[in-house]
Amino acid sequence: MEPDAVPSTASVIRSGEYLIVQKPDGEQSRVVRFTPKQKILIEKLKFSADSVFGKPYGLFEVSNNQCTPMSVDRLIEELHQQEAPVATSLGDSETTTSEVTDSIDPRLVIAPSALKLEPEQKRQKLEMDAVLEMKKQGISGQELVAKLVQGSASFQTRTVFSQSKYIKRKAKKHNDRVLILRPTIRLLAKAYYLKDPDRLAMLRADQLALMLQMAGVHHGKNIIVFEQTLGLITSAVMERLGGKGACVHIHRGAVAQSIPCVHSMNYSESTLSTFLPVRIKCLLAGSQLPYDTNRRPVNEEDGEDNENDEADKKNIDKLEDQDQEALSRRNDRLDREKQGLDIISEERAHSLIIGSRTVDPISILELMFPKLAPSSSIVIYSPHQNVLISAYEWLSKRPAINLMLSDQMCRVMQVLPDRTHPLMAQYVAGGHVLTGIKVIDQ
Amino acid sequence: MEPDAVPSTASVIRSGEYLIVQKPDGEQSRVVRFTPKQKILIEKLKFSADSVFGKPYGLFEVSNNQCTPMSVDRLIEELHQQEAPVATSLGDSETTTSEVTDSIDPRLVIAPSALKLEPEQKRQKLEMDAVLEMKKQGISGQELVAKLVQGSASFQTRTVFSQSKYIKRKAKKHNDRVLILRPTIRLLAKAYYLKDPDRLAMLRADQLALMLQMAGVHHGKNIIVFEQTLGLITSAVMERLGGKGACVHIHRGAVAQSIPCVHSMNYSESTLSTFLPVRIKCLLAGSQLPYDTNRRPVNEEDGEDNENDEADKKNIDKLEDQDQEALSRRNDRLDREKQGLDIISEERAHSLIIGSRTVDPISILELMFPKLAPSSSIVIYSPHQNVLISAYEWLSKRPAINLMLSDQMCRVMQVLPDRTHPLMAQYVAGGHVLTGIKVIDQ
Amino acid sequence: MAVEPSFMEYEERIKEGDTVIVYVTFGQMVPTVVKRGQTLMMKYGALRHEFIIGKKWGQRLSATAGYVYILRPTSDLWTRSLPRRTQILYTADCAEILSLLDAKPGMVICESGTGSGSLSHAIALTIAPSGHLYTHDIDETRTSKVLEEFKLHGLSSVTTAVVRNVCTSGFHVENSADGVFLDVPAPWEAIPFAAKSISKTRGGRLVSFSPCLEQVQRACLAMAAAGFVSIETIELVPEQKKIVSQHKQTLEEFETMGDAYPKERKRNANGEVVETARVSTAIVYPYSQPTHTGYLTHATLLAVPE
Amino acid sequence: MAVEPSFMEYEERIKEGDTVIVYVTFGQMVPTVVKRGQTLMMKYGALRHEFIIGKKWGQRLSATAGYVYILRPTSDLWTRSLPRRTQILYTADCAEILSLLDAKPGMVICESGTGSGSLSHAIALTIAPSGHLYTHDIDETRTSKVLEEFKLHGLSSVTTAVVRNVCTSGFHVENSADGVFLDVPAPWEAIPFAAKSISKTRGGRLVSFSPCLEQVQRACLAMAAAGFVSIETIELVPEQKKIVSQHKQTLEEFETMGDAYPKERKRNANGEVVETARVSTAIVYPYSQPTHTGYLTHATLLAVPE
Repeated sequence: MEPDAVPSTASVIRSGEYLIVQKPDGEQSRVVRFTPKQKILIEKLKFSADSVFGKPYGLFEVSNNQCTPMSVDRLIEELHQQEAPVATSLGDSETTTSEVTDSIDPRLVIAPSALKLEPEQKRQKLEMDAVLEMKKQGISGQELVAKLVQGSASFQTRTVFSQSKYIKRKAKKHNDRVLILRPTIRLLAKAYYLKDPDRLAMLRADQLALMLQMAGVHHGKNIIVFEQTLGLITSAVMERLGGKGACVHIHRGAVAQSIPCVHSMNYSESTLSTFLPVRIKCLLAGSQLPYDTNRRPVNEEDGEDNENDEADKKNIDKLEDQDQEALSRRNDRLDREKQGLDIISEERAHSLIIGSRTVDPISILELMFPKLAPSSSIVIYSPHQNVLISAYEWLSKRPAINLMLSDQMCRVMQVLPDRTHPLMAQYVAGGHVLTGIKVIDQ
Repeated sequence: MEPDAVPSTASVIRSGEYLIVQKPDGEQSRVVRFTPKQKILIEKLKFSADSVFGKPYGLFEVSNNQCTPMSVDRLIEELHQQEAPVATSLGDSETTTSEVTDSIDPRLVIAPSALKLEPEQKRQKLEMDAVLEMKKQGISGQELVAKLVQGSASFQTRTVFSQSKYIKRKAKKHNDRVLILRPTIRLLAKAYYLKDPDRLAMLRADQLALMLQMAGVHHGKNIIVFEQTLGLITSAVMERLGGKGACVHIHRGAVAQSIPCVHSMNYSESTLSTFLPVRIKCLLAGSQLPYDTNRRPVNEEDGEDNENDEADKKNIDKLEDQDQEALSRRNDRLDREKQGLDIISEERAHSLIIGSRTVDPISILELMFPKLAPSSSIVIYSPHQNVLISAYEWLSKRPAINLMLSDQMCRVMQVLPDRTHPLMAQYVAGGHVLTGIKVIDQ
Repeated sequence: MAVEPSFMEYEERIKEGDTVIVYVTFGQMVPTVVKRGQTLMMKYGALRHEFIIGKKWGQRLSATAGYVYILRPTSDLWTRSLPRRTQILYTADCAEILSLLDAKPGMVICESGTGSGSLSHAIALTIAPSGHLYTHDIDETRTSKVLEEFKLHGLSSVTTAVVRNVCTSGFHVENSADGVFLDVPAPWEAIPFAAKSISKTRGGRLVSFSPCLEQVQRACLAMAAAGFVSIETIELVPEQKKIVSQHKQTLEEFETMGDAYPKERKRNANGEVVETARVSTAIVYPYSQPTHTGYLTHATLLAVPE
Repeated sequence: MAVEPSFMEYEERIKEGDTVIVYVTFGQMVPTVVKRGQTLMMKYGALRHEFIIGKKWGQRLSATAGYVYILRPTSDLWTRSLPRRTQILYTADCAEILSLLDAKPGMVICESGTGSGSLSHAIALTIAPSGHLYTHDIDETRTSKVLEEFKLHGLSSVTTAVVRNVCTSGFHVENSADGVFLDVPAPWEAIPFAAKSISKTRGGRLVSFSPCLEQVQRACLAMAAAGFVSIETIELVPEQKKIVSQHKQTLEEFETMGDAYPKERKRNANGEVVETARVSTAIVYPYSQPTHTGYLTHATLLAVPE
């Protein structure tokens, strides 16, 4: 389809890729692996994955389950239309998430008991049937909004602002647009945080950003990572290394599990080469151990429940003893693990990053702190402050300086003409970050 | 002085009163007892206390150490002058407290290395000598600003906003105005918090407000208070009782000490009648104890260092055994204590408020929780969250419901045309509040 | 002398006519006026009012399918349970507004709008018994509803509710208030009237609640123009915490057992049952919380000596 | 092959020409280029550079009146110790900006203004060795100073500093950037140019830092007008904590001893020395902290298929 437009292969969507799917003003953000014949669902909007293959990442309009790319020029054009000096006399209430913050202005909420429909609301109500009818006929959201705006009898001159707000509200209601984007660490962090903060140890994107900067993760560095954040920290470190250096990933069981954030970044071989998984049991034993054959990963129920995570390590395990390919995979794993263990034992690690959910950071510090190169950074995240207070005390008795404990608030602002204020309700769960530097105390 | 204006006696400043002194745009706020011949100092401005006696609370202009009342009309008049459509071309930098936040806009800081004075700055610099000269001659701040604005060659048409900003900045620099206000709980809370947050257990005014509301302190209620916040909580409770009910104040030693916030509110006899101090030792003993004669308060060095706190209880103690007046004072104390102990033993207390700095709230709960009337509110403040987590656990094992732990951010906004943002730096120290309700669990 | 039931009476036992707060579960409370013959229906089944009368405040009572607590009404509990006719001001804001108004018994306060009466109750309870609240709203259903509530709650004598647009017609009283509270869409229109309503000889306080910064900017200019001093805008953001049992494990435990929360008891190497040391910790909960209600702009009007 | 000393080399020992961060005390760090014959003068006296060369990074060294640590430079340490020529962006903001730019090795980023180069260093280190930073400032002293620093820090090959007013003349490169960062007083003027500088085939990210909301409002409108999508404004407020030993006492202890912090050891009723159980706790410290730096507005420009 669309044979005229020939996008460069580097920037088109391929089958099998992980992608971020979100509506332009939506609240949800999903990480989805796009496979042939798949139906993708986002906030009540449904489309076929096939319809986006070969097309560039970006904004699409959905009609009849098919995605059609939308150009930036059309967006700008629409904006110009909105800025025409016509407006509506409709009230100011906005669509928000929770019931409590249902209206942006507390004084504009209508008492449920005294709910007499305003003329405008009545008209809108009558229009609804027509809207549903049009939708069935496959009319796009954008066209639908245009029709609604035309049809609104109270769409009268007032201000540019309220008119654009009117269109915005309409657009939000009926919009059939979807953004399909290449995953970035930032987008992944947001998607997983919104989906289930608990499984991510409540690590917010802004706190992850702080950790990377405090750990000084750059091209060529050797970074030790222990995390319980679905691979998010590991993946972020790998991206910043850009193919040189090492991300020594300490993991449970025989193979690194529950790291969907590493898989969904579609990394190149070069970037993947810095991923050096090391088994906890090797660290506890103080040396590399052979692989137990016929042993399953210790905790079977611990697998990632992401419906799109195809990298089922358990299956790989089963095949291993029969398959030549599996053998070479195991050898690769042993080789990477050896590299990782060497970095640790030779004290060549420049940073230690701990993103803990249940494991006491001290338990990791006891093994790893002595092995860090002097002047290396230590960055510890925990959702619980008391855990970091203990870690602080542990570190303060060792050659470690510049110890800092901090917390940060991250708040989204609503910026609309005459309606500027912080969002009324947001996800605020988060954690704390402890940082320090190892030194040689003579 | 000023015999023409005869303010009603209720609203004029009397000698011996505690007053709040602050500059209109100042950062300091002081609680001062005004006595004859006293010199009052606030942010480099000095005046004689005598010059305000008999005058109404409010805004004064200081010239030659004398205060002259300023009318609201004059303020409004000035504002109208400012709104004339003339302005300055001066830069946007503002005067703020810390060096780091020295400029409101990071891009407008001039590199110290490359500090070439702008023409405007040069002119200002030259004006400084003249200013100092005028100040010596006793010209008021307001007049001085007017002169400076007149004299500024670059005071040219631009916008209303920047011109008013220009005047504001000038005004701040040279202003000799002072607000002299009757103390309120809010103003006291702010003054003591800014002076020494540690001694106030970091209790912020907004958190105190929350505590009062959660405790339901109203006319006629019986409230038990244990606090280590300089009498602030006690004083706030007394004010809200308005002369009926009881503020049972649990204190250390023989007499209630270190409660400057109670003394500085200039309370009437009616309000003071609800103040029922009870000794800790009576609570520990489970009954009222006689006063040990010839005993000093246990901790001599614990007295309030407020230079204006004249209520020296130690001196009172010394006199007690010789003086008939002292005897009646002691009887009054014993009588109040009995009332307080009766409220406790008869389970007539409607709320328990704990504002702790060092004392474990559990230690108070153990004594007081069983004595609270059912359905009464429990409100506990601590600067340390871990203390409240323990108290929460203690309460959760008892007939207590609706347990809530919260924290709140309170931030001041700078609201200036084209310069609206939260203040760049503020006092943020604070604590946590735990609340609950005692019930009868059958 | 028959006393009208009141939020401000502190009898030990519940009487007919009293407003009680029925505490069902955390976050679920229902206010009810106790009346013989009536029955309360809720989550835990039915509860006849007869069983409530004569009981001590705070008593646990069994309903047909569970139990509830009967609580004495307070300003905070009323805010948490009142029938909502509009968006309301919650306890953190109510508390701060009372503080910014320097509210205390004996004060005269003007308020607009009345809304569902959350703040109105908080003010009335604070200024009683000698002060007075004048509450204004453009919607007559709201003022009449709040008047009804004030009557039931024994607050009639300290309150007056007025149907009035303060932005165009000003306040019910002039030259007599100690404090004015504004929660209106265009506070700048009401501010000159607020200045007029404040007592000239005593001066007074003004507090304005606005969700948006643009309203705040205009309000600040209007306050300065009306002669107010010490104008300041603050923002209050409460954060609710929850206390949870913390799961803290060593690397070895994680390796062998995973991160699943351990069962109540676990066994050590010798097969003996080991009690897990439970540590409590506070987490931010719920994860999504209100992060903004409104800005509070407050200012002082100084007394004008005669 | 002689290698230029670099922030991005990770040798074990310090060489002449290396930039080191001399850690004096908490919050006091001095960056120095190590050069034989020179002497560092600071709080703890003098330290000859000869003693630094050949030492391991992280080594404690004795100066004439105390000791210091010689730290390997990192982006964060540079931000904390750099010579300030302007107000700078601190680590929390730098970190978030890198994240919002989706910065990684290989990216082309445009920045204005350069300022003291705090963020410039953070970006350069992140996009190296295959990406490029174009940093723009209207002040030539700033660009030349940062170029000098880039040279000393081995970042010359990945950076270009340009004296240019991006609000009037646009960016040094067009149709090639992956990200643009703006910290200018009138970002709305630079935004159309930012759109032009971003690669059409790859699309890119825009981040604008503004202290005031009015700037943000105009910037948001300009971004929408220039075709940016997913426009969002956030505010980041870090809070520093301090870990202190907590003084927790019973009511009895308070009655007998007051609230003064007990001496290391105290005696029990039998006169035996009792070790006080020291509990650590975190408090907000310093009491006064930065509560606002600026708002970060970020947006995406989608790729335009050829």
